[in-house]
Amino acid sequence: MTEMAVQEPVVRDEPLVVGGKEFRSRLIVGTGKYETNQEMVDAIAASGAEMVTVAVRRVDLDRTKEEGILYHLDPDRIFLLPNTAGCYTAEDAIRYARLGRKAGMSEFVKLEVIGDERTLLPDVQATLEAAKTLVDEGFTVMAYTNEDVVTALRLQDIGVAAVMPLASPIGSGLGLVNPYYIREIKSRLEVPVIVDAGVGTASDACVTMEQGVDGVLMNTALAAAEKPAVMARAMKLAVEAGRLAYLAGRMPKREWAVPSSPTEGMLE
Amino acid sequence: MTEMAVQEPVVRDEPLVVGGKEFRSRLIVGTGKYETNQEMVDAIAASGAEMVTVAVRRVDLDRTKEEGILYHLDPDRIFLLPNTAGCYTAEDAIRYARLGRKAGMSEFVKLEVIGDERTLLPDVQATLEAAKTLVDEGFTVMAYTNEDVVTALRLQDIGVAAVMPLASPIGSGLGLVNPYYIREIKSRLEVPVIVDAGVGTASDACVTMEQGVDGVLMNTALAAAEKPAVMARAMKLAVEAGRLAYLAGRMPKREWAVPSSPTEGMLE
Amino acid sequence: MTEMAVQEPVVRDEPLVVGGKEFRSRLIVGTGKYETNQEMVDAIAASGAEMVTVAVRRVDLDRTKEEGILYHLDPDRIFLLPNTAGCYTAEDAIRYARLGRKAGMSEFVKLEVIGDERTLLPDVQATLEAAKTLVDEGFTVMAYTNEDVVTALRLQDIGVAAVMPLASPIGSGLGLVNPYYIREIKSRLEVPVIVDAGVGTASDACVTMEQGVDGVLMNTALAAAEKPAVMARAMKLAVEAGRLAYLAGRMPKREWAVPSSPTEGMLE
Amino acid sequence: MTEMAVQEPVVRDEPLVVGGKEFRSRLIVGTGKYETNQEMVDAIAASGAEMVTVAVRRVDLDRTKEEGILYHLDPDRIFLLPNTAGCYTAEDAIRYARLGRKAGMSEFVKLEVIGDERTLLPDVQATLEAAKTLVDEGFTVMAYTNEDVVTALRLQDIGVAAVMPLASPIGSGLGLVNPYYIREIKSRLEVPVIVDAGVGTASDACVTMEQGVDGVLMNTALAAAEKPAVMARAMKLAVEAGRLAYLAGRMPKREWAVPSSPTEGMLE
Amino acid sequence: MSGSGGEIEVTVNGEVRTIESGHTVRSFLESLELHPGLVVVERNREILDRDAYDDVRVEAGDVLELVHFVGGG
Amino acid sequence: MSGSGGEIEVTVNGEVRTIESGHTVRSFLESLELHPGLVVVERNREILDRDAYDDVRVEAGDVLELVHFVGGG
Amino acid sequence: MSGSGGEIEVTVNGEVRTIESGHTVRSFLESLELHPGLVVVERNREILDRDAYDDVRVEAGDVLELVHFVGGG
Amino acid sequence: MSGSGGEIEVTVNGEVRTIESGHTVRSFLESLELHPGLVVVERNREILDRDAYDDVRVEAGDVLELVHFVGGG
Repeated sequence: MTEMAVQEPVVRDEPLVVGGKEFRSRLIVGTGKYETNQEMVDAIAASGAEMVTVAVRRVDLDRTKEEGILYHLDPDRIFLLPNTAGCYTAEDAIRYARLGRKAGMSEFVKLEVIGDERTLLPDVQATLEAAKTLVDEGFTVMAYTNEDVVTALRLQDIGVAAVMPLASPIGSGLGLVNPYYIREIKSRLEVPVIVDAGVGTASDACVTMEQGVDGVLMNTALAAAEKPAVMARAMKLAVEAGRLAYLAGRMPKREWAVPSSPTEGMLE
Repeated sequence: MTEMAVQEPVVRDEPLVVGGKEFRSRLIVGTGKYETNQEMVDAIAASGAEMVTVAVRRVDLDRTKEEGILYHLDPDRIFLLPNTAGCYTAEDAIRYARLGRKAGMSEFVKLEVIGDERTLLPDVQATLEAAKTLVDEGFTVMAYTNEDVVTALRLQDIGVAAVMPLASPIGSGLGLVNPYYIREIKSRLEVPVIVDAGVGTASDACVTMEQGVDGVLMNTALAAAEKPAVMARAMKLAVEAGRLAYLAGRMPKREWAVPSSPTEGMLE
Repeated sequence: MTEMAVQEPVVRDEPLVVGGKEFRSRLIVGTGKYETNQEMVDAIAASGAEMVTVAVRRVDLDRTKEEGILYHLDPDRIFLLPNTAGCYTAEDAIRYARLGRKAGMSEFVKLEVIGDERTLLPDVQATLEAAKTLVDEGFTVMAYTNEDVVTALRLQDIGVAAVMPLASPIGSGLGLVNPYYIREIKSRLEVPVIVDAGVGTASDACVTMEQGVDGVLMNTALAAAEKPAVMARAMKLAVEAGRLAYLAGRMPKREWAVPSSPTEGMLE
Repeated sequence: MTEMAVQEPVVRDEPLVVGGKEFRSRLIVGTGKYETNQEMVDAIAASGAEMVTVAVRRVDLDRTKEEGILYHLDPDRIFLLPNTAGCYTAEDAIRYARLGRKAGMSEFVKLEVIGDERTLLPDVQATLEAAKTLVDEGFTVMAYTNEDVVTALRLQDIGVAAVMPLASPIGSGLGLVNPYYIREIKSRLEVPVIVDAGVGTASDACVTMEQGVDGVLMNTALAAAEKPAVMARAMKLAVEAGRLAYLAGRMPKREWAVPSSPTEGMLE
Repeated sequence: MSGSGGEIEVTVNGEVRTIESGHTVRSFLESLELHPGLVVVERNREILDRDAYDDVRVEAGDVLELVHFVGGG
Repeated sequence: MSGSGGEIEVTVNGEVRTIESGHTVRSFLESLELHPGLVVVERNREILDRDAYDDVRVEAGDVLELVHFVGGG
Repeated sequence: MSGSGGEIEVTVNGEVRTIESGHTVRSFLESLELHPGLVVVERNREILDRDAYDDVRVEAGDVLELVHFVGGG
Repeated sequence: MSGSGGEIEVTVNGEVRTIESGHTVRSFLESLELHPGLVVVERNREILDRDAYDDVRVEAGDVLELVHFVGGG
């Protein structure tokens, strides 16, 4: 009865493949809102993430010894995914995507076009419009969207590399509010479905992966935890747990009990 | 930015201590209902559990080459916890506990006194009565009970080594139905609280551990999964994830969104 | 197409019968914690309740013109149900029950024996003990208990007139936390099951009645609402709605859509 | 203590006003999928609805004694709301809306443009496009949409008379899956918000109204109930209950208990 | 493609029918036992006003859609 | 420990009171401005019937509990 | 009710069996091909210590329960 | 609106600055202590290739956006 004996069946899972690129980890993390860069670096390491999102912003001219994110992350070890966070029009998002491509080393972009400042929910029409242009320009588009399967299917038709529906609003930590919609999107699409935003704690990430989706992206859940690195490790394990539980095939639910010990062989 | 740098803060957690005995794993698994012994052995190994429950039953005289559980589990590597499953009176439970002690190598017993055949919910009065006798006889009693904090406190007063409230009925797979009660029990007791029964999939185990309890016990969730060993590994990770998330301190929930990327430094 | 035509099938429901006494309303309300007596009187009237609970307490000797509850409620129109609230032992509960019987006009008593001050959860052992004595003394016992079906069945065996499991802790307003347990209790008992405590708003009362129980008892949900009388009317309607929905037999749930309009006869 | 005394505060609520037309009932029901016309007529009467939806379809030329819906509903007593159910393009929806206007007696139309056959979720882009045209043509548009507040705000900007987000997919009976989104839509819009589709039983309608929305529309929950007329009455009461509970202001939720009876005045 | 003699061909609700020529919309509806007050007529993609039912004639080759309200949600 | 002269000491609802001797339960309740019909009297742990209020006298050292219904859930 | 000649009747795990007389518990277990180290014996409601298996004899009328660990939750 | 003498005015990240004339993009970045390898330059709404930093000169009236990666989700 050695651990070896069982390693094999347990670990068998395909890698996450987005735009032809393989990732062993199904967890993608953001790099925003950490109190210190050290906290961010430790959290990313603990999370085991191979892809992290970054934003494109103006250099701060007033600060000497400017510290951009690239001073802290090694692009050879961590794949940088530029986002278009903060954009409210297709035009802006396209502009930021092009700047990100120039700053980075790939065609990848996480497309976000926000439609409402209070909820940060996407403007799906502008997102579809921007996605079309960016796909035509050769970008590998990973598109943030809402839980609407109709929009998700259109994004796939346009040719995005991944569809990224939210679990709940960005930074809310409300978790997976509508598993039905997420399952529906996953069952209807061929491109990877990566749930983006809303995860608040490990069980949120675990139950999200149990829906069969291909990955999860989060930022605030790590950065706003009391101990980011510890939560990051929790998320790494939770994503793996949820993925394996999905692959394992859960037991059926019953509204009555079934004994775990034999009912025969009792004494008299 | 090396993995080393973060290992330390991440892995710091005390072991689970029950009746003076230390366990590194907070997951306890049952050994019942597997289709084959190999499946059971693989699942236990994949789960990383250090303690497993076993039942006491009559030897089957008609089968030659009788195969008891001890033919498959090495008591030097796996701690065997005899249970009193199937007992409906304090007297029966005490009888089975004594037989279990003689068969095993320790004073440990998982006390179960069932009060209803359909739900397998405990008879709390008989459980209290049996617990009292067994504690007096020097047993290390781990008591299966319902979500009632009043009963849980009495079991502690009697001197049980661990209180084991259920998440939902045995074999139901309904998960943690009442987190409030479980949190309340944990916050009021000093002895370890190990949630027993009802967990159906990894996220159930994860969210249960996030309540701050000391461990989880399950059987059907593994044995009745399509791939028991894979689910067992998922549960190992989920329990660790839930524990770390609890220790990490989750972000607050909000009913509005908060951006993860800076709102300053946007282009004009 | 007149309202008449449909009145009949709609309103057919048996009355609630407890201890041989008939009540048309399945809503029972408490009389505690109102800011003014007028507020209480209005709320009771709006609730349509025919039975209200009252507590037994010492007369306040220092106040002249003492105002007991009987100055405000007409026992000929509202049935008064004395409770044993605040009792932590069987002996106390029995003493209060006897005083209540003398003060009132009936053998009815709402038996409460509290086991924990923080959660106000019942001490089920003391409740069973007190119930036995009171039933022997000829009381019509309506017993407050937890969600445990084992205890509920014992209370029925002892001969109580109604079993009153809680939806969630007294005054918490958390609603029906465990519908499964409540449905189980209802399906197993012959005496009326009246859910007591925990209801916070109308939908809580509605979903509770939809489980098939015979009635609901509440106090804080009315007294602590911003407008008690308005909430009381909401509760009256919600209890009736939940009861009728239960009798009507709800549609099945589906994880896919089904059109409400014909798919044939579309234009070309 | 007379019922009169409290009637007033209890019943005070404004009527539902859509496109300048007043409705006392906040429940709108569909007329599809009933087994018999009598069942439909009885259910509508029991529901107290003043507005019902109807579909526009070809006359069946092969049936003599054709029975259209108008043989059973009196337009003087029930307001008929033509829908564009079954349309998958803006053009089709506009065509059906025009036919409905000609067939009916008003400018009202319930605009539906479906984007996916399996979920019957709306095509929000086509819905916005059709809404624009119909508003320009003077229609009073009540627009079926998803839970996206961004789309809801655009529909309001276009000039629809009411926004009708779904609780869950048409005919699913899953109830209010995402109360957060519905509350958000209600809090952001000025035009009436009427939740359309997904309600399965009375408590679903009640909890939906408790979010503060202006009304609820349902069809399958009545037509597919075992006893449609009884469920219709349940829904009438549930909608009123939810509305009043919203107006009453519910008690706060607490994770601990608060006694309903005085803690002073206990005996010694 | 009008019918020979006193007959014409029209498309009604998707099916081609041969009917007597000379019908007004109203007389045609009545020939189908349909109550003009409850049926809306779309003729060659154009919706007719009810008070035009007496004047408008059914012509050969017309594509007619006869619709009404049915139960729907 | 009865009071000197025409007075006695009794315990009423937990507090020791000095009252005139010779009271029946009813007269004692009335002296407290309490409506006998709305108050239940427990005397030395024994609940009294209402119709005994006229006969039973309040004795020195009696422990009386005077209770009634108040608002409760 | 011991068996005639060299045989006795005992109840083992609920069923009456006729066995040769003279067995110790250990020899009896071995006659059943049971490993004494893995089986616990309850004799007439009394649990035996393993090191007593050699001394204790199986008597006529004994009620024996032979139990061991099986899979359970 | 070029600066008098050896100076010109340019808009950098939204603010008008007076700088010496004659700068290439690279020398300008270095004058700001910015690492050319980590900064992307958008000049008059056109993104520059890094290998053009030596050739392209900063002209009077240029609108420059100097951006880089920062932490974001």
